[in-house]
Amino acid sequence: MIGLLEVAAPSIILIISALLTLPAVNLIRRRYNQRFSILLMWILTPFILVGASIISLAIKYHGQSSLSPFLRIFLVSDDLSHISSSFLVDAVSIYMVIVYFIVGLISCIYAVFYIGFDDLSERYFALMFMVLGGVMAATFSGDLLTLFIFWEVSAAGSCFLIIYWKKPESIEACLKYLVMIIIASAFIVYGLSIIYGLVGSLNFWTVRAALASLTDKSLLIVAFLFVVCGYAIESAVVPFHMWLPDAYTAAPSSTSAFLSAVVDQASYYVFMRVLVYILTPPDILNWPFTLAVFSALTMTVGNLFALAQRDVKRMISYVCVADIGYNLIAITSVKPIGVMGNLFFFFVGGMTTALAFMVIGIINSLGLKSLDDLSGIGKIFPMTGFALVVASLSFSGIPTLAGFMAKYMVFTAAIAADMAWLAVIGILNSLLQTAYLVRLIHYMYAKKVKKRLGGREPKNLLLPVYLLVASILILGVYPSIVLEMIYPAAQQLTLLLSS
Amino acid sequence: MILEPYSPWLVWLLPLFSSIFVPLASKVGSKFRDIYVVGVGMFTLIFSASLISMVYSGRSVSLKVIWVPRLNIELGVLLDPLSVLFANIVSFIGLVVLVYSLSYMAHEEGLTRYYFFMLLFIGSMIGLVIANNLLQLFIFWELVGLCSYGLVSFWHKRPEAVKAGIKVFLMTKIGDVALLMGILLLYANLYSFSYEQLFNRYGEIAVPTLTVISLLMLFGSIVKSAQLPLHTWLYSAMEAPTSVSCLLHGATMVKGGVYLIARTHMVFSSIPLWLDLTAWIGAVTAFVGATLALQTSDIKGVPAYSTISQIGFMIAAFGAASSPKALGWFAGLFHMVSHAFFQGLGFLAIGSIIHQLGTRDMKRMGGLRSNMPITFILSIIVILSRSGIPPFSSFFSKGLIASSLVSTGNLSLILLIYSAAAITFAYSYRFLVLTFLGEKSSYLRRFKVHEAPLLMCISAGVLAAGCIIFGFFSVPFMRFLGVEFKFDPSLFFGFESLGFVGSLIVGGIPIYLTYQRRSIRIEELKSKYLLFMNDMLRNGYYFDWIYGRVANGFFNLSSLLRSSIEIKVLERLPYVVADNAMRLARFTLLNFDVTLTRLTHLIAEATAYHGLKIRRIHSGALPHFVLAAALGFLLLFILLILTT
Amino acid sequence: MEYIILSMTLLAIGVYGLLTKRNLLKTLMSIEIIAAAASMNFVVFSSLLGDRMGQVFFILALSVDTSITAVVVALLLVANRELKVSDIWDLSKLKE
Amino acid sequence: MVILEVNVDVLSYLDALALILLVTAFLAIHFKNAFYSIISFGAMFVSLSAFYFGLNAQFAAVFQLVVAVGTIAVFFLVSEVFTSEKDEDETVKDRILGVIIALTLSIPSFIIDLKENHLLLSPRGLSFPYAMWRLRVLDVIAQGVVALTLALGIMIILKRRSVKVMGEK
Repeated sequence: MIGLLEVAAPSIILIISALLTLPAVNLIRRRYNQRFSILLMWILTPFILVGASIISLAIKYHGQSSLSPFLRIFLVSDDLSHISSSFLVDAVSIYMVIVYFIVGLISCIYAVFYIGFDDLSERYFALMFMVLGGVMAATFSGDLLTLFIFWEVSAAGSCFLIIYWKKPESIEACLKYLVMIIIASAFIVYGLSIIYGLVGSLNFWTVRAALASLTDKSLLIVAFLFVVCGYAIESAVVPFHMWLPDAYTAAPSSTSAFLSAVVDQASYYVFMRVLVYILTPPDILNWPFTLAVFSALTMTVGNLFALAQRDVKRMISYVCVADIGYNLIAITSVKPIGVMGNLFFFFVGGMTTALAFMVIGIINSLGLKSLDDLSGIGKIFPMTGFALVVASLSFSGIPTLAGFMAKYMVFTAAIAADMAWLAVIGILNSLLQTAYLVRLIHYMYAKKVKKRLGGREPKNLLLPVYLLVASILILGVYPSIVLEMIYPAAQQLTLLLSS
Repeated sequence: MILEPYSPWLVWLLPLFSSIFVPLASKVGSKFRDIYVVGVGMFTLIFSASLISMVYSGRSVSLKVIWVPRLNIELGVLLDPLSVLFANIVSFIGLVVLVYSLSYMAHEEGLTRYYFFMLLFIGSMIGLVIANNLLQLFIFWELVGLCSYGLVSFWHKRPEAVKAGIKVFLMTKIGDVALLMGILLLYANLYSFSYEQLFNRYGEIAVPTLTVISLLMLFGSIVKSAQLPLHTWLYSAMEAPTSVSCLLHGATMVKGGVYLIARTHMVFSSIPLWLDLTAWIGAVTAFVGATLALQTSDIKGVPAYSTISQIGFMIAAFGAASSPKALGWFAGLFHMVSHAFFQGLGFLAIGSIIHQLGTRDMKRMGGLRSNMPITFILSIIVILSRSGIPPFSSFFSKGLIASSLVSTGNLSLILLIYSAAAITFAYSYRFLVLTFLGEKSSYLRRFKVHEAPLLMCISAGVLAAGCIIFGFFSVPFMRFLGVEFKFDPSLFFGFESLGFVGSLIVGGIPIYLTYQRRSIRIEELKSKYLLFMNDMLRNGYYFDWIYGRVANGFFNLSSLLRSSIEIKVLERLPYVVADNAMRLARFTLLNFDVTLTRLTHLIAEATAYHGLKIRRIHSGALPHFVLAAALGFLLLFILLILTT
Repeated sequence: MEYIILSMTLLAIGVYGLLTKRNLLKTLMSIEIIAAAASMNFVVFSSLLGDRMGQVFFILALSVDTSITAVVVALLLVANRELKVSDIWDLSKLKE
Repeated sequence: MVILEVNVDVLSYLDALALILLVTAFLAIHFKNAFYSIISFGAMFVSLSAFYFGLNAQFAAVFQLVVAVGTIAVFFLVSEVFTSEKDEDETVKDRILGVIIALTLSIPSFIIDLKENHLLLSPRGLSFPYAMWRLRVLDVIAQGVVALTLALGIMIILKRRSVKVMGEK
């Protein structure tokens, strides 16, 4: 039987190591002469522990033969359990935690080399652990309020990661981000309070059961409206998206990579979890069409704005915006294939955006920012250029790269849900996406070099980059590795919808 | 045969995976790499040849393994005469071109990349034709597009080449999107991608839906095959090395669309609209392509536009075949094979010329006959074969196309095809006169021209042999494809095919007069009588111009959207909507004849005019974020209320 | 139950302040009002249902919002110090 | 609805408090003078707290008051910094726009059907400490994690920058 401690173990380990990181990094800085290898070892140690705990949890979960695949772990297991804090373990949450682990690990390695021994770097790494721990706890939480509070941990933590270098624009971006987050959390709290008024509890299953038997839906609509708006702001659905390009552009690239890989994907997950799993199946409140409209809007606006950008980092930020549009397609389908597409897209989208941001971090560190600056980069820095090419081709869904399979699943999900128009918009959008990404490649390889570039490709930064490149290539050819993990998770949705 | 269980898989997996090891082989040495590459090509040909016996006389075999079990995505091969035919063509021409490149590309940089893409292309092209489901077809469809992009911009230091690569990639991508939509729509109705299911169950789909699907897939095919109206990419693709042009843009890749039409003919021939459209697109393209070839002064433009035109012939033939496996279907495929031979040969011969002269401008050539006798003979074969003069293969195939078109009884189609045939001879003849006959140009006198290297001549000679003898194999070929109609040898010598030969004289005489005898002055002709025509042709019927405008408009729209959403709508519209509308109206009234570009300028001006105000109420300000969020909230609310 | 309207009006006042006021202090106030309004329903429902749980939820939710507001205060101070900004509209350098 | 009937006699003063609440909130936003604005803001919080008392929610009231005291203290401290010399030149259009947006936000409240009875799952007489420290202790810990994160991060914001930034030449 899986206990409370086992579920919380990854987060606990991460939070404790976050606290230990402060003295440890200081020590490495003073005693060991700023040795990167020791720093890297220190960062990897908690990851090994977390990995072990996640693996043992996954083995235990998949090995058990209990009645329900949805494992509810209550803090108090008497008749008051439904109002106590609780955790929820199912195949989806375990999969997501594995995803955060892998992508988070790679972006942390990148951050070690990218941030290095700055004068506050111990706090940077500690906050990274904190955010990761918060995200993992939020993923496992089985109660709307617990989910909300743990989610705020990561949201608040990411604001410090964004502002880290304290350039003027990052202060501004961080302020905007934070204010939007507060509005979002206020909206969510408002929605939750109405749900509390309707149900008397915030536990996932209690809420679900109670809302299903609700006769009058006007209050539910209001609650839904506020909760969805709140989470839409956090996951940057158009037109709630405006903070995202600012924040990701102004943040250090390691932060952008980390946030787009972990926090962004987690926000989509929360969106999916709250909508599909808890807040009413579509036959109670007909939300899929509404969200489909938003999905189309998000894709189109994200891609159009990306097309118009001159700054590469901002362009990739808008790709992140477009990504949530593709994710929303799958969410709105409310079909197992949609959930599969979603879960696959979380992984692949996270990896690809992280890859793009990492490469842009390398390019930025050479003093290049705009599309014009990138002219001829591909020839001078072949390794960096190739990685960016892989990222762009994966974004635009070229087969044998992971992005193709992800998009394919998402579009089939839309068709399976009788929303062929959405799939058509999606496909047209990927044409648009190809246009600007090919333009990026064009600049990298076709144009003449603008300025004389000193410096060489930083080899250590390329290590995490190529880890990601390899996994994108492998997943493109052989997606079954991940799909085998996803499949049971997606099948649970049918259990859920039938009950 | 011993290869039988493996060859259906190895025939495409071998080149695909071998491509990955090309860099490794290059590390060993350039000799080793050459041997490696040719060896792979050879084995691919052996494998594909071993497939012929399995499918003779119309048998078909389907094999599959499960690729992604959870999504029911299968990886399979469908061996039937059609796919094996295409696979053989690809591997054969592929091998010839690989051998040719050994000599042609010998002194280039970046050969690792070149051979990588070539092998990848051969593998994915065979994968495309041999796939047993539409999804797999689409994957390879994209991959050959990617290879095309990589090979067209092979000389990445030349900006034109890279620009052309992007143009090719994006334009074909438009077709890919249509194809993907069609495939997904099909999936939405049948819940399966496999051809088997499609052929057996297409009756279940409602006719309007099937029509939409057929049109989408037709659009995908014609873009890949460079048919009107999106044919312009093929000429841009000529920036590639000539060997690449031969393989991808002459003999094989552009046949992807032909393959898809031939493959789905059985399903879609029940739709009259699809048939008519196919026939018309084919015939019009055949005509337009031929006229474009007549005008070009680029030596590679001739086979490029010729390819466009000849594929038009094939597609017109498919459109003329009203039932599956009718005469037109066979004629189209027959012509496809003979076209692969003569167009491949045409490109290789031209490659030899470019290799020797270093220029692509035909106006600077002339009198090459004495210096390059072998190439001259090869070119003669190309021209005779392309024009459809007996006994070359194209005579038989074009004759069949003509008879199948005549059987439809549509007079305008027949006229188009006949005039296209006439012009075909005209431009081929013109090409011959300009390059080989006549006096040497001043450009050529400056250096001594040699015959092309032996290896290049041999590989081109193989194709020439194909041109000559293939025509006599029409009966076994027909039996191989399993076409069931009564064969009548007089078909080849009936009125229709002889009419073709007759039309050649019509096309040949003016060229003879203008270019060889020079009794008609070309400049005079152009400037006086054919001014309009000349303008049209020189600009390629303005297709590229139009696409440029469309693309520009799109970019303008996107920047307009950006400026209008970020700067206009969200901040200014609520505040100064009246003011702005007035200003815009005044501007528009003042400049009544403004084009789209002008309008964008105006908006930019107006924005600059208001710059001072805008600075106070920037976009990117926090209140706008809140405002946008509030609007989103409202939209969400309205939609929810409407749908609940 | 009319108090839902009350809390929603309070929320609207907060959003109104955020939209129209330029002073950073007013921005802060608006945020506080929004936070207070959002969690208000918990208390109202707790009282109506006679359930103490609502107050617990209220305290938890409000404290999250308030503590994040504290960070906003710090950020605004820094923005004021380093960017010399006293008007929320001036914080708009980031745009394309 | 039982509680509501018990409170019928106090309903009027609750309504008055609600009115005061709205007015003070609006004034806090509206006043140009920072001092008045903060005073009004404080009044809003006090009336909110009183409102909670009226609803029999003593714990919430006390907590709200504590938060209010802290917030107002902070506001007094920072008000000097944030008060700009420029006057606010907001236009009528600005205001109308703001009102419209605010109104749209409150539209949902008009469609709510208030006559519905709702279910109640938790038992009455649940003691507050038990609920807080036993049932929701996880959330309290999570709350602590939020505070910890903020404590970790606040240094990053407040520390003056001396190190040169990567990517800037």
